[in-house]
Amino acid sequence: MTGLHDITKLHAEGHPVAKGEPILELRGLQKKYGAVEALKPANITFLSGEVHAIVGENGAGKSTLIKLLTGVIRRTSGEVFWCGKSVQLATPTEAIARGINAVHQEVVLCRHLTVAANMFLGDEIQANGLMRKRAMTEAAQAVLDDLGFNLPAGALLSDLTIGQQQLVATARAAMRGTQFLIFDEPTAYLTRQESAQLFRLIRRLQSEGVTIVYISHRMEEVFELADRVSVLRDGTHVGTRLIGETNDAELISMMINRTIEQIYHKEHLPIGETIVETRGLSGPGFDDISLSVRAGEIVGLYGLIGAGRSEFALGLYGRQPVSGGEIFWQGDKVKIANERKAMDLGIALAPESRRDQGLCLNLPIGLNINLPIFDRLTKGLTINRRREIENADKQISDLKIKTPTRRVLASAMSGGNQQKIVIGKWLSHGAKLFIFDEPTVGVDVGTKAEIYRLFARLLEQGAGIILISSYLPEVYELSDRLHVFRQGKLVASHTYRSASHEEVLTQAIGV
Amino acid sequence: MSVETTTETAPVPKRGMNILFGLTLLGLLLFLWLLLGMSTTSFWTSNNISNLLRQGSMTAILAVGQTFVIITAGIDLSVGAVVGFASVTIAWLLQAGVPLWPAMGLTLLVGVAIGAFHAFGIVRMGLPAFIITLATLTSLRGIGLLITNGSTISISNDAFTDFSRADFLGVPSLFWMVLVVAVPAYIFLHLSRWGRYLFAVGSNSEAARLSGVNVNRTIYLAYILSSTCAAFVGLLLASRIGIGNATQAEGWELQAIASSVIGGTSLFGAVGSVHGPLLGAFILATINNGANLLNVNSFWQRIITGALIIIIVYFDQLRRRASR
Amino acid sequence: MSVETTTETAPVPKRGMNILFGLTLLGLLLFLWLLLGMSTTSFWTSNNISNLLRQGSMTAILAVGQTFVIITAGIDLSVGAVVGFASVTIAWLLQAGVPLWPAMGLTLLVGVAIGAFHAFGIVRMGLPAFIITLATLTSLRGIGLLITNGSTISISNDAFTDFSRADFLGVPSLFWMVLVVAVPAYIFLHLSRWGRYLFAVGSNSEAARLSGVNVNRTIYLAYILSSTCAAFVGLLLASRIGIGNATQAEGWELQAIASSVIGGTSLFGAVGSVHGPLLGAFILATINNGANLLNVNSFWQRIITGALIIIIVYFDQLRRRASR
Amino acid sequence: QDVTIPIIVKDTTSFYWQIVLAGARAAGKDLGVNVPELGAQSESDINGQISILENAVAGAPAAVVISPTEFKALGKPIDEAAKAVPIIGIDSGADSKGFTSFLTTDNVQGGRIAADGLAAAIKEATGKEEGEIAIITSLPGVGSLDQRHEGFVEVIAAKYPGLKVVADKYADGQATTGLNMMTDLITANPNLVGVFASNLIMAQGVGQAIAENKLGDKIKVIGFDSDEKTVGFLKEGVLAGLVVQDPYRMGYDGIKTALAASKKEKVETNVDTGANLVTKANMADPKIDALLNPKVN
Ligand SMILES: Nc1ncnc2c1ncn2[C@@H]1O[C@H](COP(=O)(O)OP(=O)(O)OP(=O)(O)O)[C@@H](O)[C@H]1O
Ligand SMILES: Nc1ncnc2c1ncn2[C@@H]1O[C@H](COP(=O)(O)OP(=O)(O)OP(=O)(O)O)[C@@H](O)[C@H]1O
Ligand SMILES: [Mg+2]
Ligand SMILES: [Mg+2]
Repeated sequence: MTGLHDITKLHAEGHPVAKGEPILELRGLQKKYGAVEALKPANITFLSGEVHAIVGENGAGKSTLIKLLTGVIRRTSGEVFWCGKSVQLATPTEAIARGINAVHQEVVLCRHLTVAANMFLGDEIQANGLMRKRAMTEAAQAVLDDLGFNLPAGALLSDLTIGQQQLVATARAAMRGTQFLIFDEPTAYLTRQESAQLFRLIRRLQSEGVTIVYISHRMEEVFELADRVSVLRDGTHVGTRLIGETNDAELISMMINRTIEQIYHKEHLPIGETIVETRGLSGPGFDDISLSVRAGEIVGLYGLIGAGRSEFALGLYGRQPVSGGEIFWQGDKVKIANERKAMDLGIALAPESRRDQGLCLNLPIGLNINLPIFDRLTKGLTINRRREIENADKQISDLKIKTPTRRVLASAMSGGNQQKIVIGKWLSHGAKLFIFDEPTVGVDVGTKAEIYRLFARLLEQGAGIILISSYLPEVYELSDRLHVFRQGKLVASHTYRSASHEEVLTQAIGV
Repeated sequence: MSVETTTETAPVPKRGMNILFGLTLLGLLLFLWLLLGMSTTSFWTSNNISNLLRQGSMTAILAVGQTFVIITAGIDLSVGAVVGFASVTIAWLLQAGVPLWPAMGLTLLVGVAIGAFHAFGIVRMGLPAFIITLATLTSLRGIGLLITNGSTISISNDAFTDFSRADFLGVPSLFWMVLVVAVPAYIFLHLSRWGRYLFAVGSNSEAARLSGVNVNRTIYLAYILSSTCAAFVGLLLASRIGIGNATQAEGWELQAIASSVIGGTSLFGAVGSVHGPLLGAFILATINNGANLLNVNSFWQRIITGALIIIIVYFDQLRRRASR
Repeated sequence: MSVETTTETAPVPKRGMNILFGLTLLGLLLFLWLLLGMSTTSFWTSNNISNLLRQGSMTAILAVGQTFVIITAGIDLSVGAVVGFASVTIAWLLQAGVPLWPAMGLTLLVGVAIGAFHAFGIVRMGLPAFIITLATLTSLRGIGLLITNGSTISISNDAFTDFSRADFLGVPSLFWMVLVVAVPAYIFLHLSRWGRYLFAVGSNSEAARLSGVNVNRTIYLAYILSSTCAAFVGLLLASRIGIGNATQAEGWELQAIASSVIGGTSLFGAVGSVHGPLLGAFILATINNGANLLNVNSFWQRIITGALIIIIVYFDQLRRRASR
Repeated sequence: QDVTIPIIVKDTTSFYWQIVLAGARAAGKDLGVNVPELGAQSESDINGQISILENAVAGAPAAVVISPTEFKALGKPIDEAAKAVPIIGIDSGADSKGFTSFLTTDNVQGGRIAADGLAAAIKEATGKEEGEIAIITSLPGVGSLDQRHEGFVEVIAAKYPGLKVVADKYADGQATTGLNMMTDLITANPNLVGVFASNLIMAQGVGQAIAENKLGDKIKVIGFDSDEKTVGFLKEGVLAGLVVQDPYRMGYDGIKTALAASKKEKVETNVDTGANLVTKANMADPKIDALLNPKVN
């Protein structure tokens, strides 16, 4: 019996519900974390075969809802009806058995196992009690190829970038979620290309009768995919709309209870002196990169996953040795041997992976925010407690990080709020050059707008910004200059809005 | 080129990387043997090779059991104590007139129970593995001493005590026992889904849980295997020394962990094999055997053992880094 | 079955949660003391309290040093060996006629050097902390035995040996030494940026590095502090037993780690305090002292110690979960 | 030096066995024999000693001198070894008929001597052989310590009904543990008049506790074996007496006998090297002095 057979068998066990009929109903579903009510009693109905989007601010309770439905956490109260029958959904196994599966916001896979092993984990293909590794690798490869993800099934997961890991999680869920499939911000780390593939996949699954729940902060995706959309605000379900009967503005105002006139806040400031210039900088993953950043400008770097932008940033920041080329800092040739040197020069880096590079997850928010500046908070032998507290609280309120106090562990924050901590770390550092690598991954629209406004504030103070993003609208709208990376090389450069989306995309793909 | 492709980061799967690693530790072991063969006349005598195989056997089995636990990112400090306790148990049972086979079976069951208790403490009581196994280590020695009243129980069953001295096909029976453990262990760890679950739990227990892996059961499995291996070694030890004594095998837990780590197991979990700990154990045994043959002062022997551990693991580290 | 239960971690902001935790372990300790006070007449004599304070002191200091290392997600198995080695060093230096203060300074420097060596192995050679400190453990005992030729070196300096027996303000000088270590350790760990860096490195060394923390230096710091604490304990031990002997303090590393873990330190790093290990050490000392006063059979004593460790850590676990 | 005779002791890290090795070394030098000095690193490491014996025999020596760490356990390995080479036992016996010769101190006898010594010391201090006494044993499960314990208890029970063993403690081989146990015993048993600390390390720890509390006059301690530290305690009156064996002679004569045996000469099957009670009174005797200050190195 093979794993795939298992899945088909489960499929058969499900109680088929006619398309358009309720497949999953929540009645007063609630989740409390101690005193925090992450999800207030919610009544939402999901119809069989629909694509149901869920939107809401960071910390609104979207992921909490998903975790409840997949048995990751247990509800505090309320009921769930699956195909008309009350169910517990107390364990992941139960959810999987009913054909419910999710691609979680944070990739939850085993780094030490191969792609294939991860895809078949808990459901291995076996013969005579032994695993059939070859068969699993082949089957996994077939699934990956079928979905159009160009990934080797035999690779170790830790060798993949986050984006690729996200694709693995997607493939895995698609393989298992035979009835009900949930995507929690699946495109956060994906570029246009992969997003497009994902959308095709979702439509295909929908046509096969799978019910899809889709969570995203990107409105255009919601409008492109969804049949209906539900909005959460502060753990409350504030409403569900048919997609045809609503618009951006309404959803946003439902989400944040006010309107945003403009998301991409772009002020054209006078450009100042060159802050940093690289000439032919090369290193692992990038080759011969020459670019410069001047005071008051945003330099955008766009490219597909693995194009080498993050590697370039890490090289510039001294995290990884560069193998060739030169760096000029305010006109002087410098060698940036380590991160400390970069920081001392005045470079700040908000890295792309908040989990692996950005945060000390099991430490308090306050400590995370202050980590880069403890030397400055130190007076004599000890840290100036007052200033430490002040700074942490200031960043928390400036960035509207949704936490009661700075003492909460970073791990207890919602994805978007974690991202804000990563950015908040560097705001009090007072650098000249800020490198933001995917700064708005998982951040809600309202906060995004605030972050962009914050960029403007930094620019006003005479700083320069390198903005790395796989979200084209963002780099496109914000960058004074936009560089396109492909396979570790800088292949094209544009000034503000001097090229069309399609042009930039084509250059990134390299057709 | 079509739009579908993102060719850049397509890491090549590292086929057989693990086997290569095992081979090179084997290389180190063979190198040590060659060296000893050249510097002493007695090393390559069949008698000495038998000794060497016997001496490494018990640690090797403990190390394999320990490896299961370490792969789940746990640790089992109690194995030494379990060995001592098992030797007391079998001696006591035999003394009480229980026939050999049931006595051995019961002793192994004691091992199973101890492992289950560890897992219970970890899974249900939420205790750190370090603490619960340290506590059993302390308590088991006490219970064993209580049973023997601080002394030893002689084993008069000759069939039992002769076993450890016997050879089969010219190879010491103790070494055969290593194979008896290692072969199923290999199948279990590398070929069965249970082995894979051990790795998954050690790598990311949350991910494993979300995949429907029964994490608790996996942890029970790991600790039970480790304790059962230890109880088995207790039988072998009792056979070898002909007595039951609760204070035996002191410090063997560290030997077992060291063998496992030398064999490439990571204490952070999710990295490990069956052949690695075996090689680790026999490397340690070789160092001791060689030092004895070379008549190295026993104090120097300690110094050299420490230094060799560093050197071996360092080279291994280098090689692994290079092979990346 | 209702689904009302939520067992997951849900940290609500915990004002002084850490202090509370310390307090409750303290509560456990006081409870033990109360119990012993009621069941023996001699427990609350000033003499016995002095003894108790003396008995817990050395482990307490070791545990504090060990905690620094564990917070960085490392481990230092060598501390027991360093204690023994330091006792040999000071005895040897005094025997060789080196004046007392320089001899003590040199001994502490030996501790610094050992710690630096550990960090070097971890940072530069890429060895697991477990391995490098296990190797030093082995080698140091060997070197110490070599120096003393397997015997002991008597210390004839009365000023030195009287110290451990002396009292100051009615409190044993050994306990003052705990304060001498713990107060700066508290400032270092909880109030200085270095302490924050230890936590950050233990939590996510990559994030720490990208935030400009010198990860390597932090690791050096942790291991040097641990070894220096151990060397300091070696001085105290030498003063207390009046000899230098390389095989002393065997197994104290496990005691120190256990104290630390009982005191709430997590072996996965990034969780720990200074007061926790102190309480842990005195809880262990109290168990032993109480068992001696109650004239518990030595074997039962072991069993009880193991059981109490489980119970204490379990209750602590429960309390922490409940207070979430 | 073609003739090799290894000597295997119980625990190379103890001073007592170092003296044995020193004697063997001296014999080796005097007789022109190569003497590898082997031994486990703890008296309780039975398996370790078996391995060492196996390795030693694999080296095809002329004879082997061994001090079996456990009576029963070493029996078969020695039987086995004796098939290949002559085996000379020293210090303790083993369950084997393979020994060519035996040079032992009787540890049970040592315990008996200690009991008499303790009773005498208590009588000297209090005028009567009465009161509470304690036994502190370094490690459980060590043959020679068990034998000393056995001899001691036997004599106390038979000869000195007034002496009551109120505490019978086992430590973990650490002087500090002995010290802590002793301080606690002092607290818990204010009427304690005597202690038997049955090996060197415990004598050091217990002595330290007595010295710390300045109870040398009140609590009489009999130790076992000697080194500089305990001899100092003896002089200061902290310890009342030490039972001293003749380890140097054991080592020396062991090698000598082994050489003779390897040449098929006739050797004496049983030699008792004796144990003596050393007190402040007799410690100046030349014979005792030689025992207390063996020529190590
Ligand atoms: N383990 C936890 N312990 C305590 N509080 C938690 C925990 N996990 C989440 N929360 C809280 O629950 C609330 C909802 O979080 P959730 O992750 O569902 O938000 P979200 O809508 O997914 O946000 P985002 O868009 O940022 O991912 C947040 O206030 C968060 O801080
Ligand atoms: N140490 C290394 N040595 C050699 N190549 C590397 C190394 N690290 C990464 N690479 C490769 O460099 C390329 C660039 O990866 P990078 O993560 O910088 O891309 P990116 O443009 O930031 O994309 P992403 O959106 O995935 O972050 C990838 O092919 C990656 O596999
Ligand atoms: Mg979320
Ligand atoms: Mg990137």
